Amino acid sequence: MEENSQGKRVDRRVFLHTGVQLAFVAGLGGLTVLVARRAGGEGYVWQLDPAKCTQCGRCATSCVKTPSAVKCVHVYAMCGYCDLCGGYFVPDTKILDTAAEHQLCPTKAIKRTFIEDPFFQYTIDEDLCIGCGKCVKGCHAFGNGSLQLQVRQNLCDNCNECAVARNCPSGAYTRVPADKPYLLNEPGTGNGPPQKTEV
Amino acid sequence: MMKQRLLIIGALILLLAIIGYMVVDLFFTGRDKRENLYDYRLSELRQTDSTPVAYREILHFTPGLSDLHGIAVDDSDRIYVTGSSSLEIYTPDGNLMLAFSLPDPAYCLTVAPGGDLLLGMEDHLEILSPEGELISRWKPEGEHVFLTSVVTNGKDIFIADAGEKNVSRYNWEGVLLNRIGDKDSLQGIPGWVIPSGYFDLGLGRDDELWVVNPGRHQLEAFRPDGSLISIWGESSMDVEGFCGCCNPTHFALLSDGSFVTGEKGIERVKIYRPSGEFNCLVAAPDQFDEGTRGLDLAVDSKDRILVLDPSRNQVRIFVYKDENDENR
Amino acid sequence: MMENNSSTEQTVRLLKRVATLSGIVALILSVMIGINYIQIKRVDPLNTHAIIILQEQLKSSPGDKVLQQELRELDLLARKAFFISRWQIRTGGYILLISLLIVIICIKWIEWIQPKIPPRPKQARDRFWEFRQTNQRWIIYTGIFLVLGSLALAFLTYKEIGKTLQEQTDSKELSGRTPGSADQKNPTGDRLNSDPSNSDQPLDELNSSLTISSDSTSVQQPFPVNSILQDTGKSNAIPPGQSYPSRTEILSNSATFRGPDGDGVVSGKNFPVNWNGITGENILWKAQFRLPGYNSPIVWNDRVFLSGASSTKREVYCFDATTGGFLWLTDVSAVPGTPTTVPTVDRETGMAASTLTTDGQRVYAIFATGDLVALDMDGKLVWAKNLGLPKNHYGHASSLIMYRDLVIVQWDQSQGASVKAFNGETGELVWNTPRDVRVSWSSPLLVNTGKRLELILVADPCVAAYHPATGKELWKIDCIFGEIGASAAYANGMLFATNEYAKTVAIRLGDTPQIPWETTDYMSDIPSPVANDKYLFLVTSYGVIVCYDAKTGKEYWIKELENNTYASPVLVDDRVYLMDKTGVMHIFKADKVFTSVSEPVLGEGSVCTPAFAGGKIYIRGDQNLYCIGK
Amino acid sequence: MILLILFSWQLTSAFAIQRFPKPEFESGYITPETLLPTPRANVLEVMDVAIFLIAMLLVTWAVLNRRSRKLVFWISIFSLAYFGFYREGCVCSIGAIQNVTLALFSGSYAIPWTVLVFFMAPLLFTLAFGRTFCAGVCPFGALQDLIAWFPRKIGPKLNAILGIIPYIYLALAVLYSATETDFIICRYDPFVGIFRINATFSMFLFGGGLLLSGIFIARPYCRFLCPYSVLLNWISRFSRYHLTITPSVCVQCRLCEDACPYEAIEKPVTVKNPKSRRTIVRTFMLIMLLIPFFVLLGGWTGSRLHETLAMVNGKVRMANELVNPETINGEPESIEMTAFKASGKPVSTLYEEASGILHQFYIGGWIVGGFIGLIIGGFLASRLVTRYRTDFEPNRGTCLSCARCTDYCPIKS
Repeated sequence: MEENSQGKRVDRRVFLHTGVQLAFVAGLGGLTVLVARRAGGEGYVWQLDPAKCTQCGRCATSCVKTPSAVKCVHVYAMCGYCDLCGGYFVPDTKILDTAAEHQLCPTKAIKRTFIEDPFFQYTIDEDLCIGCGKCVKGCHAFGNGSLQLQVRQNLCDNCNECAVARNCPSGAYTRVPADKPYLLNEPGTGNGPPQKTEV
Repeated sequence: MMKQRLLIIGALILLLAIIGYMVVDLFFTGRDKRENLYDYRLSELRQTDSTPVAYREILHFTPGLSDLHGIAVDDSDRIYVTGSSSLEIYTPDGNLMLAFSLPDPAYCLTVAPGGDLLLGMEDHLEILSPEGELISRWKPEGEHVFLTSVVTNGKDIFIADAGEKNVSRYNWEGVLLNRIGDKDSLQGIPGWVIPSGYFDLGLGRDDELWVVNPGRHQLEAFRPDGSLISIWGESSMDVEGFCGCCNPTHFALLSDGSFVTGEKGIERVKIYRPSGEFNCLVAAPDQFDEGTRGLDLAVDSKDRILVLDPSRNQVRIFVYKDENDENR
Repeated sequence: MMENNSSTEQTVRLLKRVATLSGIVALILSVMIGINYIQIKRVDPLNTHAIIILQEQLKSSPGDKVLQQELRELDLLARKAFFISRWQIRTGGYILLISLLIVIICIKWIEWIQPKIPPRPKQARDRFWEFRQTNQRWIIYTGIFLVLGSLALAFLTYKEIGKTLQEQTDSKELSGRTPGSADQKNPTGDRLNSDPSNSDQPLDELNSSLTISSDSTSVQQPFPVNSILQDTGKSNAIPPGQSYPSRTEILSNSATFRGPDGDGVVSGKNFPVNWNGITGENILWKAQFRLPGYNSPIVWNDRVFLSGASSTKREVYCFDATTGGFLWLTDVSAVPGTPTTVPTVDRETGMAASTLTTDGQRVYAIFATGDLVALDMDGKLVWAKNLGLPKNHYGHASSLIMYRDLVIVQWDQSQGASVKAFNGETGELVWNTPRDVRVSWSSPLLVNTGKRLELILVADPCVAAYHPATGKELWKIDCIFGEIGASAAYANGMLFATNEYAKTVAIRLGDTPQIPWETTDYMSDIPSPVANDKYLFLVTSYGVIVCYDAKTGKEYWIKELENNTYASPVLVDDRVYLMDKTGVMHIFKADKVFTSVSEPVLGEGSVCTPAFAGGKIYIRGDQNLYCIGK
Repeated sequence: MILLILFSWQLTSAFAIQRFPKPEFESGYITPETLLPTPRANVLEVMDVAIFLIAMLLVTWAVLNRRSRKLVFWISIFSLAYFGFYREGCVCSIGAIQNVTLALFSGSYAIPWTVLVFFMAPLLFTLAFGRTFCAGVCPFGALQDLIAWFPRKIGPKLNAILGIIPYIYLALAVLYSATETDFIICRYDPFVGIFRINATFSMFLFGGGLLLSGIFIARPYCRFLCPYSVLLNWISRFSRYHLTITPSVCVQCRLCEDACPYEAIEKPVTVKNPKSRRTIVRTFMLIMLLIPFFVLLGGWTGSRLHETLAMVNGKVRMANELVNPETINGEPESIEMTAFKASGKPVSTLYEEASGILHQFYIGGWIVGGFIGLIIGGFLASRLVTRYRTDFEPNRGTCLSCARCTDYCPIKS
């Protein structure tokens, strides 16, 4: 009698066990189906939208990487090749040369090379760039906005949640599809009067 | 044994401290209070307290348009404003007289001495009667035409094209007469440097054509045949010069031949003497929103300065201070 | 076997040593990295003070070769330092990792060659159920603790932001729907005929009605009279930017009855203590105004505003604060809806007892007729409305106060009392909170409790606080009664209210305000009290000044004046200024003992509380407006 | 070998057409192209998944079939090297909770299928074989296991109390990702900083502190923080083939008694409960009645707390600063506020958004609070259910299948 009831209890337990197991399988399966319906194969990477960026300097300090994976990117196609470059020179420069005291970049990551009168090319040395956005602000205010901050995808660890995104005051960071990993402003969308874009 | 206890307690405290840190950091620390380590303080540049502002704003009004592009004044001081896709005409006091829609946005406009309207619409020019009827339209040559300014002395029409980077003289039928200001080292003409879509024209007292060369921060004067008369202007962040990469963006001429100039970057409207010497400020940077660009200018017969402020979507009218003080 | 054993032991000893050594290296390294990290955070090499100073110097002496050279060298050094310290942290990190790896390997190795012998099992002492019992108790305690803790947390942190936000959204929507500004959003052809000088459409009707009245009262004095239709074209358009003034602006001006917050405390310094209205000593200017009123002057930058009213006419005056020159006068008698019958008012209240207020863009006034008007800084009418004839047997006397862009009106009447807030720009009612109180003549004040701003109103039977942005009642205490004319005083978390024949009561603000003390020794029916951190100064209308300990209510001193006092005392820079009815200002130290500083005379009677701004004192006498300064 | 595979660089030219043509350079200067290096190739992610699954299979085999601690150890070392140091801790099943939640609640987020696999595979494996994922695949566990040098027991009381934390952590993590506020698991991820040898200072400090306490309290993150452990714990209780201490019959040698550093071995209970059956049943009924009370109380508390919870959300915080300016009490304008003003977004939109989010938090507060109440109530109830057992058995919920106990067991087959 005793044995029998013991056996029954064990049976019941096994039955319950299997039931719960099946419930778990069903639940997990359901969840998978629910989520998988929205699943995209490509995956996402983090990127900032230069149109929303306010150059607060947090890209330099918030990224989990040192130096930051956010760098200044030069869209040459937008550049005016100006002699008096708002992104290169400190505001009150009188003499336009490459002396240290005239350069805006805290790490001197921008190289200025003469092309022909009156044009100069500006190149970013990304090894030195810390992504502070000072030049971007200068270029945006005084120039065409060809200097833009971007997450360099070869440097980015693509954290599940980007620490810079969390700290970004202007909500400029978003997940973008990995096959279109950059959000650069294109020529014509920066300064100047609004205009139709040629396609 | 005691030592072991201590170790456990120490480890536990460490663990709890870590959890406590998480809780505090998540719920009880507000915003990141660090200031921007790499701040480029543009606002400091915007302060020009030492230079007196010689003009005061007497009136502003908001046109019923968005995306303001251009402003012009006719002989009887009526104000013409173009924006998104229409044109509005106001009395000198800012009351609407007439409004009509345009097929395309007009980025620049001028009123011919007879009252006809010349509108630069991206890649073509339209000439409208004072009532708004289309008289003619024609397209300058080029692949990247982007008209940014048009002026006329009644006889010739001068057009500035920021896309093709040239200034041309046309007759009223749209026949190209000649180009002006292309690089010519023999004549000492430096050539146009147009880094962005700002390229403005104006007619001086002796019908000479003044053109902004924004990349070089200077204004150049030409005879209609294209010969150079003079050049002035220097790049500087100071109030005396033109700042940034392409300034001034717009200008207008006062009755005494002085220049009114509008800048972006450090938003300001200034007056230069006919000789090109800095005279005074009309509006200081703090009178504009940060980031305002495209301050188109017009001057009426009473030398009131009309500033088109696209950021605030306003037409703002400034007068010289003394004049107003006399009235008081 | 033995040998083997000893060699194992030797290896273990060696491994232990290596592990300890690497452990120490790792510890030192991590401390060093930490210090380096903090250093980089603390002194950013790229933002060094020295470089900034050099840059400043170079700016003042451009072209200084030595300075340039110095700057360049220093700059190079700084950048080197920046990259080196970064390299140090990184390399340090790697070395740290390697040394930790060595420690781990050593320890694992030791485990491998000298496996731990499982500890000998102790004799089982099966006290499972006892353990379980204590366990249960502990779990219950923890449960209770957690529940209580979270409950406490829930009560302490609840703020009702959601509701506020919803209300804000709603009110924003409301104001968005009405044409807020004069901006011509949809210009149509029929505007062609409209008057060129008038761009304010909503005021069209108003203007026509107002013209009549200004005609009938034609100009008698060489004052520039703004009768709205005149002179509008020249109005000095203030560019719209911030819609309300900053805190510093508010503090440097005097936009409200009894100082910036309406609590009788003024923050400026260097106000004169000596003057003489008869000899003219320290009197900067003196100006006349047309109609009487018992409101106090308000001051905004270079302008002083007053209002005056007769039984039929109501006017707002503006004076130049530096010269005393009369800038403008606006007749605001013909507000639509204003009662045709003249309200009966007490002679000592008058038709214009309420002090004006301003936000620097517009000036607002309210009269005993219930007319609320807003004028721009040039005297042009922006909006006006009648709130209904106040049910008030002495006449409406509560002054206005600004919160951001809201004009707040304490509208205590014998029936249907409320407190209202109007949008300063449009005149639209933003919120309206009914109050279950009787009629009062006291004025609102804004207090910052450190946690939030509260709008404090006193009326029979309670002292009540409201959220100034939404009008939501925050708390109220029934502690006062009668015909209340005195407003509250506030300092350092303590609020004081008083009324004759009732009591003087102190309220400690907090989540649940409490009454630490009250007294019936001295009470005031007209002048409002004033307080600082330590003392409360109470003045009665029959001319007795009492100083109490603010915390305990202990009476420190009493001073009896010869004359009656109707004006409220003002606390300025550790001194109290109190004007008596004959025009003598009693200036005494805000201290534990009565020390008179001086007693300058105005030369005419005054019942109005003086205004303090920019080192100058503005006093409305019975006939003249005085500006006193050094 | 695998570590040698580097990112594939794909350099694309940015723009072909431009609105304002370049200056016409007479010197024949050619405009350089803007280089845009692409992210890590997708193929490598497939490889991650494959390695992940292989590692899971291997470690399960090692635990259940080989019963070898040594094997488990070496697999965990590999996982630490690959998933930890090479993949920098971002192939993360723990963090995937948030991605799955976000995918459930957000309309715009499509979860990458690799992340879905990383989330689901350990759960399914656990359902079949117990928490073998924790034993040798999770790099976090591997790292902590490696430094658990002097594990000490903290006792069942503390174990139970601290054991509630993961539930709260999980509930909050789900709440914050469902409201698209924050990924708090990643925000307080202690070890990625160490895996990357490159992180913010506070991250290092956080991870370092946890490791330091982990020397004496084995696997503190896994036991007292990890939100994923909650799911694994539940599922593992009903696993089909769980690790047993002895492969056949327990000889009651008691050698394994102290073997488990995670205090997951249940000792035999042979003595009967001294209390009468009626008392036990009555207490049990009482507790069962108390559970709904706990749920309600928790839910109510949660709903009261919803504003505090919502303050983590940037939009709500901004709206609060604007509505209650006294909360910031004269501090200079924050960068957030400046950015908000510069954006030109109308305040009313922000208020609307914020009050919408607050409403979500109100509902979320009820759910989270109720859940925590249920957990606490459940804990109390579970203290009263005792299974009589004669042998030493691993607690199926908390056992991490590390196979230490099998090493101690004298019976090998």
